[in-house]
Amino acid sequence: MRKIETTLTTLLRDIGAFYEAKKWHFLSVNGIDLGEGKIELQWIFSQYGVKDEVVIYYALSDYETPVPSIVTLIPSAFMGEREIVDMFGLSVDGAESGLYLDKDSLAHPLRGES
Amino acid sequence: MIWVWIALAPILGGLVYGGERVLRARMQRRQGPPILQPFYDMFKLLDKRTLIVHAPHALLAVAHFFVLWFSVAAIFLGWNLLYIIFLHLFAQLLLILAGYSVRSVYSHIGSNRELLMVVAYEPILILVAVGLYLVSGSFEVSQILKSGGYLTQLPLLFAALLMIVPIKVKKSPFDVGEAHQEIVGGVEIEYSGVFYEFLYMSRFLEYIFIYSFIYLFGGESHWLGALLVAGVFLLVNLVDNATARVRPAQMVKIIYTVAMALAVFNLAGVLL
Amino acid sequence: MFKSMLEAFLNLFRPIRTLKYPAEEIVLPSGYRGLIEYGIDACIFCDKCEKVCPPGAILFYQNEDGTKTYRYNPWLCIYCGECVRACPKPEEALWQSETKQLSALKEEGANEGWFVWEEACKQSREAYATAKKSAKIQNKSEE
Amino acid sequence: MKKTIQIPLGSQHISLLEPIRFKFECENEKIIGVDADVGFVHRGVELACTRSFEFKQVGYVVARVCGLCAITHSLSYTLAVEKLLGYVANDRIKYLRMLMVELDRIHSHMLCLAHTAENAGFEALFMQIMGDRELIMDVQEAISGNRVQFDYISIGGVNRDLTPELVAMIHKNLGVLTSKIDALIGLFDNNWSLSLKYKGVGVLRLEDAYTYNALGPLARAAGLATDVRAETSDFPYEDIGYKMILESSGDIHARNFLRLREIVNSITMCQNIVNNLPVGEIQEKAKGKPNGEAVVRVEAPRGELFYLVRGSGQNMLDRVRIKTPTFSAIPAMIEVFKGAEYADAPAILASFDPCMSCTAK
Repeated sequence: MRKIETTLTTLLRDIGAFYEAKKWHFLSVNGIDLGEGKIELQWIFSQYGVKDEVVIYYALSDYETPVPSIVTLIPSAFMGEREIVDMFGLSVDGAESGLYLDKDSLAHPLRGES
Repeated sequence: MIWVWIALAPILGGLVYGGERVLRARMQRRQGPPILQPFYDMFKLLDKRTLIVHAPHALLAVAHFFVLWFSVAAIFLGWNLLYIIFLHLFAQLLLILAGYSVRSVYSHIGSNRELLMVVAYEPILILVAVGLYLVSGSFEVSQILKSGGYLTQLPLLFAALLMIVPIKVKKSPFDVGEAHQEIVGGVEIEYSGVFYEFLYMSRFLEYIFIYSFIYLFGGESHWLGALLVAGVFLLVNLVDNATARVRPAQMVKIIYTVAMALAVFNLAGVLL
Repeated sequence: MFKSMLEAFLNLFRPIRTLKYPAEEIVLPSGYRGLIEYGIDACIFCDKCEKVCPPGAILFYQNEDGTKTYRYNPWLCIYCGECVRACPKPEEALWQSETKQLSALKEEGANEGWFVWEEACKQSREAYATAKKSAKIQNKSEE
Repeated sequence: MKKTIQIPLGSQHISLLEPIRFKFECENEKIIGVDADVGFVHRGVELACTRSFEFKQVGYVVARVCGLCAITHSLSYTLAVEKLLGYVANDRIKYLRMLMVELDRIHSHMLCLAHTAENAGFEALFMQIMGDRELIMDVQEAISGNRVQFDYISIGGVNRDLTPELVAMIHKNLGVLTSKIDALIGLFDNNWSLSLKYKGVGVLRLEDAYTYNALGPLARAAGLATDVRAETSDFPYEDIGYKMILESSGDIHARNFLRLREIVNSITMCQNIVNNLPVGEIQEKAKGKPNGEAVVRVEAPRGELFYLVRGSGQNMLDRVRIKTPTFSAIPAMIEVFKGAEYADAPAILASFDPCMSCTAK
């Protein structure tokens, strides 16, 4: 497992330079609540045919900052993005809410209790 | 006496249907329902609250049932075979109309498919009638049953008739009209309670209707007719348990290329 | 296709494979994970089973005299056996039998009754703790 | 007038075992647009894992995410926590865990095959496969003591050991199953109506598999060589005769065939495991509290299962991220549906082996 730090502003550039469809398998988008309104966002990749090669791009952010969408680079990322919209109440361009919760639900279950 | 049989026709069909369910269960090594299960189902349906979409929709099901019953009665009474086929077609059209009269997508697709089924099997039924006429010299069922030798003269036509039996009794590979996993029963979907029961019973009548065509091929010998019916019954169930459902377009294609060719070839042979 | 047809025909003469379940009992295999059973004589009331139980199906009621009462909800239990593995005296105090629990009846109060009991257990502990505390304070003040 | 009709498939539909809703935009019966809604059975397992249960209990909680692949869920979680505790299981534990996972794969694949047959309108085949599947269910029940929720794996080992009677039973049932699977391979290849229904239907092309990150049997049937069993070193899969199985055409037939061949491979693996079982303890103490972050990938029957566990040295974990196979397969699924006939949709859907209770967790 390798972890590479990035920021939300440079995310698209970083992943665009890194991702090749025939080499990397995009796993998922993940969010981890760090408490006090902070969140760690992760974009997780694994390599085809290589043992134990998992690469995690992560960025530290808060709940107000909109998250850029990587659907233009990786079309299958929309499911993961819709999930973090629901579970954390983030805003991701182009990702609708309502995957797991109701469309107009105000609850964001995985957000910290603060 | 014949009127008693006509009155009992749905019950007879129900027994055939129940027996078929048992047979199918045994072929799949299941316990299966008791043979009277269709009648238990009917009593259950009677207890249900009746919900209808709109009155014509419900009435069309009732009309479908009675017209079908009438056509089966016509067979029992020994009427003209062509009348019987067109009466049956009329019953089918009532059902298709019922399917189109509601807004459910499944019902519409079901009606589309019923139409395709009618298009597929109706020419074969007519050709069967023509074939029986060519051999016996009459379209009357009572006259047809008085002569014999159909099987020897019309073997390919009989094979063509065999191919459309699964369409009529809604069995694999041609159960496209019902297709539970795709369109959830097709035209039946918007019915409930008593009105569904009419559709349920008309299924029993379909059994009587199509198997009496098989019986006609026995001619004057009742034993041969009964044997044919039993054999076809077993064969249809065996095929049902050995095939998947084909697409509607494929069904029409298969019937038109294979069954139609068999029938026409046979008729040409008889004529020449 | 013809092979499947032959198979279907032969199936007519083979025994059926489905079970007549409600009419006939199912034969459970040996080693079936069944009810958790409790032997009060060997129990040392360490509460370990209560702590590890994932669904919280084992609860101890704290009596005022310091003893505890064991209570077990077979309908909440997931039969994982964690409690037996955690028990310092397995086979004597707590063990897993091979009997199957039947479904709960309404009178048995599998849900509502248990909620009441959960609440009672919680309160009994709090009451016991405060009683102990006040007794301590009293002891101290007496000294 | 509107040219298209909208056909819903689900949320309650005969061809689906679980609640998922597809809305097909159709021209006559040809599908041109798809919309999927998967969140009907969201239960908040991820939240429960971090708020309501201690890390030792979470293994039993995540097993309840799914009934069919319960064992892979508890295995992935247990592996992740063991990584955080710095504990490495001995070979016997590893082998026993692999045995259960492979048995699970066999029965899950058989369920999928049966379900695909049923959705293609072939009831008798459904009954036949489901009946044969009981052989494996019996073995699993005898090993773990329960039929569906095995609760076999716990942190630091497995809960039960194999006895000689069990070994004999495994050999007997797997032997019977091998002949049945051989017959099934012939049937799936030769049956006329099945080939009409399966061959060339629901094709996922290789480029699409790469673009939409297909995984598991779906990707391997399209020719994309990805299998977590070959991409992780948590288990010695090479030692017990694992082979990666690939098909190339990517249609329903290829997916069915791939599953059948994987079953054959899994049977061989199970036999090898039972024959070469190392000696050792089945339960060891894994002490400490989880601290740090660990990722675990396990090949579940439906594809890659991903767990990310983060703890901070306390009894409660900070985050348990579950990424289930079907969740990642949905973009590829939607792509396959476009251009297919509605009449084929149930069979295509079943051939993906979707697991909605996993997806919505």
